[in-house]
Amino acid sequence: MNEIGGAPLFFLEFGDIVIYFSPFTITLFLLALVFSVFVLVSRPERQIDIAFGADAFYAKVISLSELKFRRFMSIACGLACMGAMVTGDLFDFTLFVSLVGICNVGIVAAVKSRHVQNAAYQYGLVALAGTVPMFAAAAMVAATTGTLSMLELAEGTIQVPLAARALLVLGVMGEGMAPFYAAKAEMFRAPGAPYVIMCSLSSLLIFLRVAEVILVL
Amino acid sequence: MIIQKISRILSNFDNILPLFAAACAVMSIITLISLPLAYHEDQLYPKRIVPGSTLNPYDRGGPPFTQAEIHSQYPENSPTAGYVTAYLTPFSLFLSEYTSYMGTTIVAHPGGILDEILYNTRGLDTVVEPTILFIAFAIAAYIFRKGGDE
Amino acid sequence: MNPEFLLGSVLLLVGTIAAAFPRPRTYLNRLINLEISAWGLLLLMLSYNEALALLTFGGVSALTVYIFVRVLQKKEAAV
Amino acid sequence: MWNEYSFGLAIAFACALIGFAALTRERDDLHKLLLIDLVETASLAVIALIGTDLAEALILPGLVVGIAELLALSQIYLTKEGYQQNPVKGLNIEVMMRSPAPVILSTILVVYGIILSGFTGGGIAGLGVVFFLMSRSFTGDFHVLEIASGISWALWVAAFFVFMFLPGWWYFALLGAAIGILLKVITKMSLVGAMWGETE
Repeated sequence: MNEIGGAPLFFLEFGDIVIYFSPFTITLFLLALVFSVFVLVSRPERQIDIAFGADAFYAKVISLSELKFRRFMSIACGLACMGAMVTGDLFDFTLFVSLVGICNVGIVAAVKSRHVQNAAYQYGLVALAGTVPMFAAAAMVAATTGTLSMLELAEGTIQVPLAARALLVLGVMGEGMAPFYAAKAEMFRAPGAPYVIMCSLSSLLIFLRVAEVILVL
Repeated sequence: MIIQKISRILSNFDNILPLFAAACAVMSIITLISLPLAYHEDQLYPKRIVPGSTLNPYDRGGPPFTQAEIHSQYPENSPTAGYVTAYLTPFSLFLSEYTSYMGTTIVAHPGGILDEILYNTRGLDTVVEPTILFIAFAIAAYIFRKGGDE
Repeated sequence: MNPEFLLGSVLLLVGTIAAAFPRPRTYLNRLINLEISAWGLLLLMLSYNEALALLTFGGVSALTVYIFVRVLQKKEAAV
Repeated sequence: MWNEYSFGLAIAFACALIGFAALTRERDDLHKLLLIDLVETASLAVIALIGTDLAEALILPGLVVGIAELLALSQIYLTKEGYQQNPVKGLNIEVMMRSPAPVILSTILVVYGIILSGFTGGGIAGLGVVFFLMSRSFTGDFHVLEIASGISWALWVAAFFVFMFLPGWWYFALLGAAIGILLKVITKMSLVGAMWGETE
């Protein structure tokens, strides 16, 4: 059995879907947890525009409902990240990743700026297109190996087709990794500091996790 | 510099989707080239058709309230797997006794192989899935309510 | 390979071509051509006896049409 | 080695290739959304090719994820293009407004959906509600729908934990999950019908 992040310390069984905590996944899980708590307790920034050539500046007003909505989306994104970090089932992993993708869209879509909304729309299209290779990859793994559990696949007795692995990576990239990340950078123009951090943090976490998944398969 | 050029193309987010679509198209070609793939015969939750059964195409056996055999990944993790499949509500029992073409209706009514998979053995999938539904519809509803008044 | 499988594959492929490169390139034309590939998928599911998935796909694709028609109506009202 | 599975995969990926190739050249934002709906069909075909009961259990989430994201994106599209305020005519055919046909059809769909319960039932009953709301051009209260769907979500997650931690109560959990998910999907779908009308 090839182990990347150390031997699993303990398992949490939900029927066929077994969540496992190895030193690697537990680190990522804690990171996501810390940031979710951080988002929950922190107060949002107030963006201030300075008018050039004059001594004036004006603060952008963010309505309370918008604030609540974006905080809710950030926390959902954090929870989705936590799930994606520790799940031990391939299809479950793809579902969690697409949940992260839609939450990221939600964090910025509430902002009332046409530029930001256009970026959110383009990113949402990529995220939706990314589910196609992801689900296809999970289905191909199920059909060619007869299982979806990462723990079974890590035994190394059955070879996962290379095409399925590549499709999985491509799909996860579509949900918010470089180079398709650029649209997200554009979304950062949206005001509200602690919430947009969740966007970039989720990409980082998912990048690390998908590397482990690919190496384990 | 080529890197500068690439980063300039990428920084315009209108180019992101065409780029991703092109990557997916290339990946589809690679998959097509690698094609004949062996189908693993020993699948989880296999399908089988019992000729003449009123529960077709979903007859997975088992008299009511005894455990049917379900080929799941970790049978030891779901001790009640197989009960749900064997169970018929009074209404489905009525349907199964008097009609022979309602198998799909019966299996979708509480108690059936799909409920077994979706709620019991692979329940976490189904937890995540309504959550995606919830988030997406929340976004749509929020924008619908607030998007208009500016 | 049973006839449903073959017919479904053909419809899926034909419908995809029709929807990807519709002749008058209008939204409505593309939306209608999408139905052809959906029929292909339905036949494919039928050949594997996936009746429940078939039923749900039928309902959900009807809703997809509602969503798109709503967007088109709003867009058209702007012109 | 060219079995039925490989043949089906070849068809599905050929469809994905055509769809993505068209997507590469597309510039119009709404056409992009339609084309993505097209490639989703190809990915569902790949899942369907597994051909076991597991395939169906994977298709249902895949389908619902697709439609949910589609609705969210279409709404973002309307807002960003500034079409949000435009009126939608609804099915404003005189006959539709008065005739009993929408009521009868919707009732059949809703009753059958409740009998089915679960994902499938929710989808079908939701379709009935959408059809009814559209034909009567209803402008309703959103909050009720959202609260109802939140409660049904909680019901369903509670049922899931009963399945996992108190397996002896599987019968109770089964009914809870089936009803919870039915309500959840219906309320979400009827949101589509309610959004058909004007902004509040």
